Amino acid sequence: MRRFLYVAGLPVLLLLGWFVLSSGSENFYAPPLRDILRAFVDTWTPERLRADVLPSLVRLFAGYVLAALLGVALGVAIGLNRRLRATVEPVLEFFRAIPPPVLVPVIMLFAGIGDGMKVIVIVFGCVWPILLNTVEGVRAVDGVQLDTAKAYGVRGAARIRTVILPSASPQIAAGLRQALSIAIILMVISEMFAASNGLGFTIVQFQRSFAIPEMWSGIILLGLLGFALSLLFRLAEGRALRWYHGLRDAQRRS
Amino acid sequence: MLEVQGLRKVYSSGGREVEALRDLTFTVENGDLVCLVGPSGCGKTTLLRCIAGLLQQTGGTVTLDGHQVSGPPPGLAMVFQEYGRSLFPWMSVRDNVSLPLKQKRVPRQRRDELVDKALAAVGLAGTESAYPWQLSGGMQQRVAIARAVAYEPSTLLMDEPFAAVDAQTRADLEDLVRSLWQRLNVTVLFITHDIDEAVYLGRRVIMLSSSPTVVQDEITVDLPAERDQLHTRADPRFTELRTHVYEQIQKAKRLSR
Amino acid sequence: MLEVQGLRKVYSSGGREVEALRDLTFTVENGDLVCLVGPSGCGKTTLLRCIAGLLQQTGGTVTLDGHQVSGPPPGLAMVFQEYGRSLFPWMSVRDNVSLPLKQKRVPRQRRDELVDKALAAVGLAGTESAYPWQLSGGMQQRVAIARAVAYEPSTLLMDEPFAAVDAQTRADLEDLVRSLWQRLNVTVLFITHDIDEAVYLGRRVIMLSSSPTVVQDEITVDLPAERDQLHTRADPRFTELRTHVYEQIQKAKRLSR
Amino acid sequence: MSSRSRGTALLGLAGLGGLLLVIELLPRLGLVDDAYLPPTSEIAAALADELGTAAFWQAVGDTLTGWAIGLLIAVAAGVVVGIVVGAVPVLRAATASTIEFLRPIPSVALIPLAVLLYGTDLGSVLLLVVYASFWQVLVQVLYGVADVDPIADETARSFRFSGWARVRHVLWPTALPYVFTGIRLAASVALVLAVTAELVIGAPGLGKLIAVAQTSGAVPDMYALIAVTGLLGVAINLAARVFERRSLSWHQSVRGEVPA
Amino acid sequence: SGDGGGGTDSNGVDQVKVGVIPIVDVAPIYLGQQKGFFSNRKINLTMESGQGGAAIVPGVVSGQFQFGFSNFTSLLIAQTKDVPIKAVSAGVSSVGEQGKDFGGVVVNANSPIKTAADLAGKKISVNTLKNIGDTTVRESVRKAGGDPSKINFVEMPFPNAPAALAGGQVDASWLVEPQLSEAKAAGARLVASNFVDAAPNLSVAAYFTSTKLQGEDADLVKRFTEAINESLAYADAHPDEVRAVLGTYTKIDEKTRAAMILPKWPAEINEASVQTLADLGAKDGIFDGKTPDLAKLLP
Ligand SMILES: Nc1ncnc2c1ncn2[C@@H]1O[C@H](COP(=O)(O)OP(=O)(O)OP(=O)(O)O)[C@@H](O)[C@H]1O
Ligand SMILES: Nc1ncnc2c1ncn2[C@@H]1O[C@H](COP(=O)(O)OP(=O)(O)OP(=O)(O)O)[C@@H](O)[C@H]1O
Ligand SMILES: [Mg+2]
Ligand SMILES: [Mg+2]
Repeated sequence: MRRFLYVAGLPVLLLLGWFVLSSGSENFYAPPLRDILRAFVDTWTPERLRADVLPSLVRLFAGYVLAALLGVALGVAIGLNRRLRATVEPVLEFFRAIPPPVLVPVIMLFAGIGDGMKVIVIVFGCVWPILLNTVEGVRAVDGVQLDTAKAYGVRGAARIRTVILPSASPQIAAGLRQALSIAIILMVISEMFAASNGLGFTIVQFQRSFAIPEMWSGIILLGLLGFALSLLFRLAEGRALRWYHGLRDAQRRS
Repeated sequence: MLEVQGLRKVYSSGGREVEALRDLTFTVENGDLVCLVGPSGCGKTTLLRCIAGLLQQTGGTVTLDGHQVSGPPPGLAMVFQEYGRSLFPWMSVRDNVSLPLKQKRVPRQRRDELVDKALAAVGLAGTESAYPWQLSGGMQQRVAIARAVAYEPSTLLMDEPFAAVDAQTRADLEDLVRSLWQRLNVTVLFITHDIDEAVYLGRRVIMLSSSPTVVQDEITVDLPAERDQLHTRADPRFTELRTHVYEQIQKAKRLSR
Repeated sequence: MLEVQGLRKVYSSGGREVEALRDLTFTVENGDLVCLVGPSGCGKTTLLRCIAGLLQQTGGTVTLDGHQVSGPPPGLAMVFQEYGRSLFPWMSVRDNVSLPLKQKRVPRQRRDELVDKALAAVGLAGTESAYPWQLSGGMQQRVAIARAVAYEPSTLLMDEPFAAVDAQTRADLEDLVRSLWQRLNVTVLFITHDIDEAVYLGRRVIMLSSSPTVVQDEITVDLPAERDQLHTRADPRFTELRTHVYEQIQKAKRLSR
Repeated sequence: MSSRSRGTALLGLAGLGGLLLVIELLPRLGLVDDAYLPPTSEIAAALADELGTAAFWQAVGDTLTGWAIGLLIAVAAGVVVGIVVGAVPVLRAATASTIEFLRPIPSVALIPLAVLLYGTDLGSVLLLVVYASFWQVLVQVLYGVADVDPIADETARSFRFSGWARVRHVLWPTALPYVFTGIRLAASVALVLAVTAELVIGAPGLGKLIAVAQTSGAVPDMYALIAVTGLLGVAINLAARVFERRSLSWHQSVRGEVPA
Repeated sequence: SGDGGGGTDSNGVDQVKVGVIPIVDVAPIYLGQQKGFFSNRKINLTMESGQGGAAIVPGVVSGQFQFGFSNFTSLLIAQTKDVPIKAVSAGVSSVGEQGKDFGGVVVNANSPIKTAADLAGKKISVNTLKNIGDTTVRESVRKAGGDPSKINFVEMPFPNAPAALAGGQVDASWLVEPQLSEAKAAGARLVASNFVDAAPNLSVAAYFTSTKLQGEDADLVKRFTEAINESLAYADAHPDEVRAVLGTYTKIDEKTRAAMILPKWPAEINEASVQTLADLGAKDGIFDGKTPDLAKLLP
């Protein structure tokens, strides 16, 4: 009950505030929440969800998983090797600073215009927080822990699996969490190019065709989607990092 | 055989230069049990890390069985002074102890056996599934010891391994180390602050001077190989030896002032 | 006056339930120096944390000067068993020691004086600008001690504060604690595994049973108030007392088996 | 030390050089059509032309202004909100769902709103930049605050540090490495958003130049401008790294004694 | 006048912001500015360039911009959604000659697609879906006897389309200048002039303002309309000056500027052709079943 209050309290307040403040809105681009909610019900029918949201989710999932694998793998390599880090860091920073909308055409040159391109765009955008956090997490592994592993001949893959990754995992989790919402954002951006379905595409279409309440309802759907995914993420994180949360909570009043 | 030749180590980080070890030379025969004593901050941990190949020395050499040490040699186990930080908080006690064995590709069954035995030997049977941070300081230290013991190393380096346990447990653990040493013919290097412990445990005791560190003195403990807590400590020769060591350390500290 | 009444603490984390303290009752007069001894893992650290108001007990009460303890009371200083982790790695030794004083709004000059004196007293003059991780284990522990000493607390809680220092330094630090106690009339609660130390230092020694923990026994150390390392330890009464304590602890351990 | 950092710089240059070489070779070897991805040399020539124009420098200035102001606001807000929310469990619990809801809303979806409020003024760019980069900092700070070592925190509590002192002396240094990662993430997200906003809304800056080059089919110019964006990113990261090394000299990731 | 960026200074000169897309179509307004057609009428013009309607229409509605430039299909869609805007003048028109228009559908030289009818069932790129591009291309196919319902349109910005076409990612591309010339130079072949197929002398785009400004400052709107009409006429008569002014706000290189086909800029909106666009849009279902009310939109 209390948890529910925490989860729902603030959003309900904000929605109420929005509802009341917007109820008399004359502004074409900021319609009353009432209209938006009505549009929400009308727009996001099960067929619509299947036709537009499902493909988006599939691409999102594929891109996110790929980015996670790539980010962690690269991050470990870069974090462990100072020379490698020095060599590739500027190149990575270079690409990181390029806005995806201008990069999409280049990606299109190599990856075509199908789902592959969209997945690559998602990977390209959301790999950075994972990569950066992994690098920093790996670099911050406790020296005594590393020495212990070394002394006992724990090396190679086992060292990475049993020492480095777990130790860096809280920070990797931070990166994964950041990446999740960026992946959603990139899903939308990727669907602005060469798409003919998808949630992002639909929202942009609504915007272009001046279906403003529908557009807002799409944005709300994005938010809900992000919220649902982050709940799932929190669940997974809670399981994977049980030791960490336990350790952190251990001495706090129990 | 372990040979330390003119070992020197200077730490330089952030403008601060500390000569932790100036010039250390000594040898340890295979299967020997050597205790190292010396004032706090004299470089004992530094020495152990160099021997384990975890730290690059500034000068001199460390050779083990004729090979120059550049990384941790196989069959080496180490109990770190920072026992708390040397346990992996994301693994249960059992996993912490068995991880090195897994690395050594000890078959599963034998592994479980070794782990159970080692944990029982340090008085921790029943805590296998706990995480290290659910244990008291002394218990954590004993997990670290159990890990080293279960590994059945050929060289065992221990850095103040009994600092956090009570007197009774300490006595038990001393006997555990001696029995392990006798049973497996391990080469043991043991750092302690407790002079009685050094004399009780060691076949030799090496005394280090305070910083900048050299070997101050060295004795062979000519007590019988079969020792026990009651009789050995009552032996007049024991008292003689411990007084000698005590005086040397006093001298080392005085010199440095 | 510190009163511990029926204190009980059960840890429950991740399905594991451990009754660390079962039922502890004792009192400590203001200005008393009490040593706590007990087997490893019996709950000494847990007890100290409850007294410091850092841990919520499961049952019973802790009162200090009539007020129930719910958070760290003013004028309290604590030396943690995990000395390494209780120092802030991002601060120099000097800053680590002086930060609590700053919090107490001690004027700058007085602060510097206290810090210098405390560092000198633990034998660390000259390391002010080093970071904790540039120091040896024993040195780190002494920084933590210096921090507590410089604070001039009215209640001082120490959890195995000398575990990582050599015998000679340990003797010096013991005398430091006694002189601080006499000079400032501090209430000291001191956890140690070294029975000689407990008897040498304390005005009283409280012995805890092993887990689940109750007070096993308690003695008043009727040695003269003026103690020194040579004569006090040679005193036959000293030997008597330490033997008593030793036996009690032996008994505590045996009972638990 | 200095020779080591020189080595680092050389390796970094080698990495960038490798990238340039690849881009030179791809079209030269006919792997891609040079009408769509021109070789490095042509991009460099276009870049040289651009460097000579005042409009270019004006645009760089505009972009950097939007970036810097936006980043500053985002970092300040992210750090303050992150610490307050992270340190007060009740707040954390109460805001978690709202934060998760707002975070994945793409800045691009806010473009109409931005234009509505600010037209093509700096305000539009700032709105998008701040919105996007704020979350980057916030999430990092939240994780950083959660990473405080319980013993360190207990030490502070036992000495009765005030709330502020605990934040200042324990929470903040622990969270600092996370904050730096957050700032580095935010810095490039801010740059990306500043350029994107200019690109789509048409606020003055590099993005607008890119848009013009793009619609005009001036491919080498477009890549030259994109390269400038990337190089800005590299420069920003370099500055952040130097700053980080200074502030985190005590941290494991920086101090790491060279092992054997 | 307007509340956002606009305003009138002490000399009675109005500050006017116009949201445009920096392409060939809006050359007249730049030219007119150069020639002083606006300052003559006490209008100080600032061009704000955005990428497409996403930024321009809200800007005009909220008064951040006083005027904007948009294609008619978008304006018709806006009208069916009751967006408070109104066209004030013509913007740009098709050349009206088969094969010589400034926009068209191209395929690769070796493509099996020979006529518009062959486009049925193929993948065609347009810059925005459900807009003027796909409705008019469908009409081309329809007129050539193909089945327009089978076309698979994908959305792709004009600048990226030639690469996608050359790379075989799409079968055909609907392009406008300068990409059209560029693609043709690279060997692409024109198979349909969709604007011409849709209607004779099709009015493609218009300048528009918000109904609010129309009501509050009719004088400004009138002056702007006069100035833009003069500009359109001037541009239509002076193609060389148009090609020159293109160099000031785009990066189209000189060769392309010289070679590319310029659109027509008649001062009058061809209302019949706008009606055709509305009919085509209705046929393709882009108005959600509503019928645009031309009277409300056109000046
Ligand atoms: N990482 C480091 N950077 C700089 N100086 C260091 C570092 N580690 C140790 N030192 C210095 O080297 C000297 C020896 O340290 P070491 O840890 O070897 O001492 P020790 O003999 O193990 O002491 P203790 O008994 O207190 O553990 C000390 O003066 C210490 O300050
Ligand atoms: N965070 C925790 N979660 C669960 N159990 C804990 C936790 N901390 C301590 N314990 C358990 O409580 C008991 C007492 O621990 P405590 O640290 O108080 O012992 P101690 O007397 O200080 O031992 P030592 O002398 O070894 O430091 C132990 O059995 C330990 O396993
Ligand atoms: Mg040491
Ligand atoms: Mg303890």
